[in-house]
Amino acid sequence: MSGAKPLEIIARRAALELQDGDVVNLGIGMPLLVADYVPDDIQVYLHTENGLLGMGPPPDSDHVDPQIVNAAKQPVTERLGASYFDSASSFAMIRGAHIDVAMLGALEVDERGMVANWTVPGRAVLGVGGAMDLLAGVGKLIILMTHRTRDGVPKLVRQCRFPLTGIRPADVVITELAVFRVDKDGLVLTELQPGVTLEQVRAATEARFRLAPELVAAGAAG
Amino acid sequence: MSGAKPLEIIARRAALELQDGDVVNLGIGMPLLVADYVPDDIQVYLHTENGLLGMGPPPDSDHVDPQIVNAAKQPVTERLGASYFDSASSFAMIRGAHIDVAMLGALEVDERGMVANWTVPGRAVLGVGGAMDLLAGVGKLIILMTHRTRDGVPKLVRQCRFPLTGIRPADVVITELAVFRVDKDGLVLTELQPGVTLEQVRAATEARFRLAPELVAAGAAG
Amino acid sequence: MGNDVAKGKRMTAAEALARVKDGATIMVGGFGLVGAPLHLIAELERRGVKDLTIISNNLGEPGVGLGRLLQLGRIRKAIGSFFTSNPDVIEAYSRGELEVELLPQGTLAEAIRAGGAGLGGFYTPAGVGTLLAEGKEVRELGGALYVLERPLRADVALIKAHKADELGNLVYYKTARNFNPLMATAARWVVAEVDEIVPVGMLDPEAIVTPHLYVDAIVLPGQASTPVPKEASQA
Amino acid sequence: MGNDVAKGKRMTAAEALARVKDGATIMVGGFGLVGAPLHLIAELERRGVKDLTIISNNLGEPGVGLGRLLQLGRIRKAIGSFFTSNPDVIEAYSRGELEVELLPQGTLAEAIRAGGAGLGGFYTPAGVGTLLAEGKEVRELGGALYVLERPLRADVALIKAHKADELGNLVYYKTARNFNPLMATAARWVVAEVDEIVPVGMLDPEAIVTPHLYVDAIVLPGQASTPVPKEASQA
Repeated sequence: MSGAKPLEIIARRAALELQDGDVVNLGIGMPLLVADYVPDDIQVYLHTENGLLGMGPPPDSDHVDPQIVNAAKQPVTERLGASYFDSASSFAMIRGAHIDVAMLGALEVDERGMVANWTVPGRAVLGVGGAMDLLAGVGKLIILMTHRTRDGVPKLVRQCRFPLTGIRPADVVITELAVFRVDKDGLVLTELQPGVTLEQVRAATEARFRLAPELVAAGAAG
Repeated sequence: MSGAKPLEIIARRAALELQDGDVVNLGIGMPLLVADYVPDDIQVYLHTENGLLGMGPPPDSDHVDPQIVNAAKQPVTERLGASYFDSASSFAMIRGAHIDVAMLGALEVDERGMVANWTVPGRAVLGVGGAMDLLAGVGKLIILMTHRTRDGVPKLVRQCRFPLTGIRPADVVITELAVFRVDKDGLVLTELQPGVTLEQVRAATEARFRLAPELVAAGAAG
Repeated sequence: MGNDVAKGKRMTAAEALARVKDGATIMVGGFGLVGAPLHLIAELERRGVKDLTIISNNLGEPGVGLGRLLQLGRIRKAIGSFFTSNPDVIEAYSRGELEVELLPQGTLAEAIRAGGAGLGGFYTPAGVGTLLAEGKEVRELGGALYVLERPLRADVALIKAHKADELGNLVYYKTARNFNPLMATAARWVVAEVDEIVPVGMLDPEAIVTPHLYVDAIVLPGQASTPVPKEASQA
Repeated sequence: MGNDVAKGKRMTAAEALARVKDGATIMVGGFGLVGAPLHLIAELERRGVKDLTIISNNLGEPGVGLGRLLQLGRIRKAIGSFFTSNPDVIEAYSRGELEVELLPQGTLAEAIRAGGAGLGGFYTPAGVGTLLAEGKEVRELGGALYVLERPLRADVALIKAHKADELGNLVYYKTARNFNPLMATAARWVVAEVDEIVPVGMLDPEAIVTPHLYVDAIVLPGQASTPVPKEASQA
């Protein structure tokens, strides 16, 4: 493992999933970091569910417009070609699969790729935001999360203990240790982050997963 | 009966149903004439379901913009304060009861106030337009029609022979002979057009109807 | 449905909210405080109405906007999508003083739109298989599962727009638009707090977001003839 | 979902419609001929595709717009709200050459919107108790009766807008807007015929009606590199 921080490793790798022309929703929190790592040779368009397509980076402190915010209510900017719309129109884009990619955080992902990212058991259910709409609707669902909790508990689990966000599985899960794709049979480990061994991933993962052919060929299984 | 044409009598009387500030949909055909008779001292706002609030009169031939049309696809104009919107937004206004008054033509109205105004029996059903949405949704539904067909057949009938446009009754029916209101028990004759006698109305009407108290008091029943 | 008054939609906040009674269901625009009608909320506070059901994405921040009404105990029930950003909501809920109905954000928006559009309900994929679908009809349509959601309507909607013309046509500003145009369609009495009122004809007919038929009252806070008490004006 | 191509959405009509195959379901904007993409329809004719299902409010006029495709026998089925203005539809239907699915105009609009918005269906009061509700689920919700209507989607949408920017953001012109913005959301491949293409940044972000994510191809007819045959260009 390199000296980079886990979140930076995750965001950097996640940015490589983007293709030229993609319309992308980065949810709130850590995935917003991905915007800083989008390769220079591609153009992506950021959608924020509170009603803006064409979101730009946070403004410097002299140019804050408090009425231009992202889904986390933080000030952002507007890029050339941006447009504003109401919340029903914004979620029509989301549910209707007009957003190519969403990158969301998660509390847990199970071995079928099911995602829990909106609440914890036993606590009053008082907030969900756009999590369920995004999960149900976007074209490609990429989950970004640390491989374990701060207490070292694996977040890739056999079955989620936390309430699910929906019945649609993630397409890709990216952690600071590895990249998994999800197919109809569940998680497939496709890539180890630089310097990470398969043993490290196994030790940090509760969910069962298969190895992608390219990883086997590269000898990771050894 | 005065020397005025039936359609003019109907349109002139219908205009008196309008109140200052009303948003009004005049459908297609004869009710469009009502716009010519709106009293000078009130302001109404015409909605046309193809996507315009604030419709003005037809342009003179030098000022036709073929892309500003009414629901009958005839050229119209735009008044100050007008707005344009898509068809879903336009019908949201209609179904959501945001249109105060619709004035529509009809083939038949039955004695409960049910309306048949979109197709005839036995013919292929190939056109409905906005008739059913308007009937189901507008605030006040006023039907304008001649009292009988050209062949002298009453159009206010016991039960419609023509397919119904919906299950919502008209609020008011205006013909060249009389004005009826509809309450939970059915048609109530509230007014005779100038020069028309109750006997003339009875002779031209198949539907059963009651007399409004004011008509009885005025001696029309004699 | 601002149809009973052709002219004279311009009012003070006090006039516009005179009809709001205890127990009213009120939609309040805004995403957090962005696009929230803060002056109208302050007037609600001043009027002292209580037992309110509030339909809004959030309940403001502690002591600010709707959060102020919450602190004062005026809100009986909240319908929205994200209340955890205001710790007072969690407290009031856990003390049993606040009822909460939580909807996915897209469902909240769509339900308000459906209320305004005269629809009886709609099927959405959001929430299927989750705690938020419990007790709701889930149905397979065209090979996928959907939850039946019902329209939302209110007695009053308090919204924030950027500009109004004298007829009540509205345009919005940036991401302050959010739920405001939807709520304008879904209440019996719709009050718009605006930054500016312009003469009829000054708004581009192609760019009007809320046509005037949806708006009953326009309030320009700077012109309020009713003094707002100090503690409220901090909101 | 014009997402696979960041740039280069500008195409000739021939390029934009190259993927349209026999048997395709195609949404076509317009209210009658107002806001109908006549150049794209002419290109459909030129391509000779047949067995089409057309979703459009009308089928043009005799020999004009979609009416031309009908005369040529290219349309197998029409889904819309008002076909009686074109006598050719009545004839083709009575000869058994055309299948027709009729919807109330508001239901047609809402069904297209639902298709674009990822909804599984909606309940509308329009049509309850009529011939058009026969065979459909009718249900009481909140004390009133509603018909369940299903979303509409298409392989291709052909729409007419006024201006596009190079990204594909669109604005419309007057009552030529009608079904066009809705259809832009509800097809796998969306082609916009426009009067003008402007640089990115020239359209007001508050006034854009169709954000670029809905648009796959922009066609400026004057710049078509493909010659249109004479009989088609009359449309």
